[in-house]
Amino acid sequence: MTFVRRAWAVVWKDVLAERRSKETVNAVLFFSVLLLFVFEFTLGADRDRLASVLPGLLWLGVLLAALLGLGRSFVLERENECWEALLLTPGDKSAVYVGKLAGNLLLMALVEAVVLTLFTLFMNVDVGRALPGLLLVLALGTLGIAAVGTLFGAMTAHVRARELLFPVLLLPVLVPVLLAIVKSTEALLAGEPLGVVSHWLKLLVAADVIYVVVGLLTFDVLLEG
Amino acid sequence: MTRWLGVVAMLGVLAGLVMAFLVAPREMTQGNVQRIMYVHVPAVWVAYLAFLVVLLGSVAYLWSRAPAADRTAHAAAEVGVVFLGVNIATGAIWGKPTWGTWWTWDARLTSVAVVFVIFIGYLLVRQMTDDPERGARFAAVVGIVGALNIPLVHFSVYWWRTLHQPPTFAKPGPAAASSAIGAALLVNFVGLLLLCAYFIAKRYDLLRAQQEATA
Amino acid sequence: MTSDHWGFVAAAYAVAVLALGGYWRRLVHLERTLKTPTLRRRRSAGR
Amino acid sequence: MKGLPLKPKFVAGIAVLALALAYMIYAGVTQSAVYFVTPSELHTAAKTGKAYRLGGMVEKGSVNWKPATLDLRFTLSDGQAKVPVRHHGTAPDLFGEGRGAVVEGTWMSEGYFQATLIMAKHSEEYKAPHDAASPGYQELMKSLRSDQK
Repeated sequence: MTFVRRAWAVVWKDVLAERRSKETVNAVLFFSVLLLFVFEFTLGADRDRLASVLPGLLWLGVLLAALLGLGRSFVLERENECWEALLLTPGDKSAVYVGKLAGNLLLMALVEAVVLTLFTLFMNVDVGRALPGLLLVLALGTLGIAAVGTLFGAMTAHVRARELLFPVLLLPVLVPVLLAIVKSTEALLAGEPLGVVSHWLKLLVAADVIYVVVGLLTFDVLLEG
Repeated sequence: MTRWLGVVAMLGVLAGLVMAFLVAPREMTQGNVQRIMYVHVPAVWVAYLAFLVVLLGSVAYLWSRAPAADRTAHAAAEVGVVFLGVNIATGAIWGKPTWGTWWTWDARLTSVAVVFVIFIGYLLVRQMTDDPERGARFAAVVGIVGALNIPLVHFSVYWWRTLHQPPTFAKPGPAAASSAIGAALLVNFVGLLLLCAYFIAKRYDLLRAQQEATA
Repeated sequence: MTSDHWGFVAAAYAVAVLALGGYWRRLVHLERTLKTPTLRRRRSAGR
Repeated sequence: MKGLPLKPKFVAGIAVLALALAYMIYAGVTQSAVYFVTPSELHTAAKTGKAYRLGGMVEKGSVNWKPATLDLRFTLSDGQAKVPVRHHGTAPDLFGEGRGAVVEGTWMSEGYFQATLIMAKHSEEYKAPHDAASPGYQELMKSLRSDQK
């Protein structure tokens, strides 16, 4: 089997399992709706203040949902005792990484679509003109988050107190990505052109390349269990 | 051998203190409070060098699976965290009288804090893994990601905001600090570097003794 | 001219000495427990 | 796994990593972004109630400090424009006339800048007393903005 087909097999397996159980997607989507409630209750009274922190909130929502979803991806493999099967994948193990990464990207894209829609509907964000730029930032940022999240998720599946350690490891590493996406979202929502945030885009591209390459190179070390 | 390194490091640190308090002049605008710089700035240089050792040790471990490489990375991470802690604490104490605040979310403070947390995560992974061999592999991955992340953290936080003097030496062109101050800084750097090397060597020896004891 | 804040200087160096000295003491302590055979098993089990 | 041969995958991966890091550092060093607005920039596009970081030099003779009420007023300038600043509280030690300062706060409709935080700007130079040559105005403004380098 080629690399791509092996990766595809992993994605397909995950999508199929998810379509039958709907566990992760349902929980994560419901969680992001609840977050909207929490944001509104804690900050909602003051419209102006809300507007100024909105890019941060948007990403906070996506990030918290991602922490739940990404952390589960490998824990499921372990609970269902499928880890050995993953390990038996023929050839280069980084295909498993690519497959898992793609699955996690799908999940995050779904969450982002929902969160973005909810924000536009319930918090009066005018996405409109900023949308193309926003989607680019969203795509680059999501890849970075998912790349590290997939790598660390495979690791923390084997660790004590994994629910705790996963975010503790992931969040500080993702600081550059978070700063880049929040700052560029802020600028784009304020109506600035994409050129203003070009340095953040450069940073996101560099971060994505570094995270994905490190993931490809080190994943088989983690898959040993 | 480690013991002799310790003696030399002690001498280096003493020389640094002499330079910092007896040789270096009272700084012009800040006054004597600037003397904090002689421990503050070298501490962060030493810590970042230690994290470079973590990167190299981690790569070497994943490559060869030699326990020696893992012990080096482990020891360097622990010592680096200690030195970075010293840097953050002395920075806060320096910041209060000069900037008027213990902590500000300025670029260099924030980026150092983020790196600090990343390497605490490195140590936590080891602690939270039951099988030491597995812990070593996991920690190596965290060490590689964490160390490669340092430039990203640095620039992202730097762009985010900054209110810190640009680095005094990293800049090309003539050194901005006057010579006595520069010399004092250099001696303190060498002293702390020796101390760091001694700590890493001693921790390495202890890790080996621990592993031999349990084996 | 600004005042000297010797108190802050003393505090900064004290913190540095406490942190580095504390780490050194921890290493020495660890070494001692490793070298004492009777203590070794109990201590290392606790770790 | 011991004695892993130098697989092409690793060579390529490490090369890509090195390239990405080099690119990042290059982009970082050459990036010039503005971290705070200058008084002239504030004058051209000041929005009332929006939070700014304002940087400039404290005008000579402009500092008015009432210890009883903790009321501090001064003017920040960049050579072309001046902005009156008000603050409630004490200022850090390095704050002084003829030195750089960065303040965080909002532009008030009454025509002054209400600062919530005053930070004295370090000069990037550490000087011994004897090589004292008071830095010129241009140099100070440059050092204030040179964080971009």
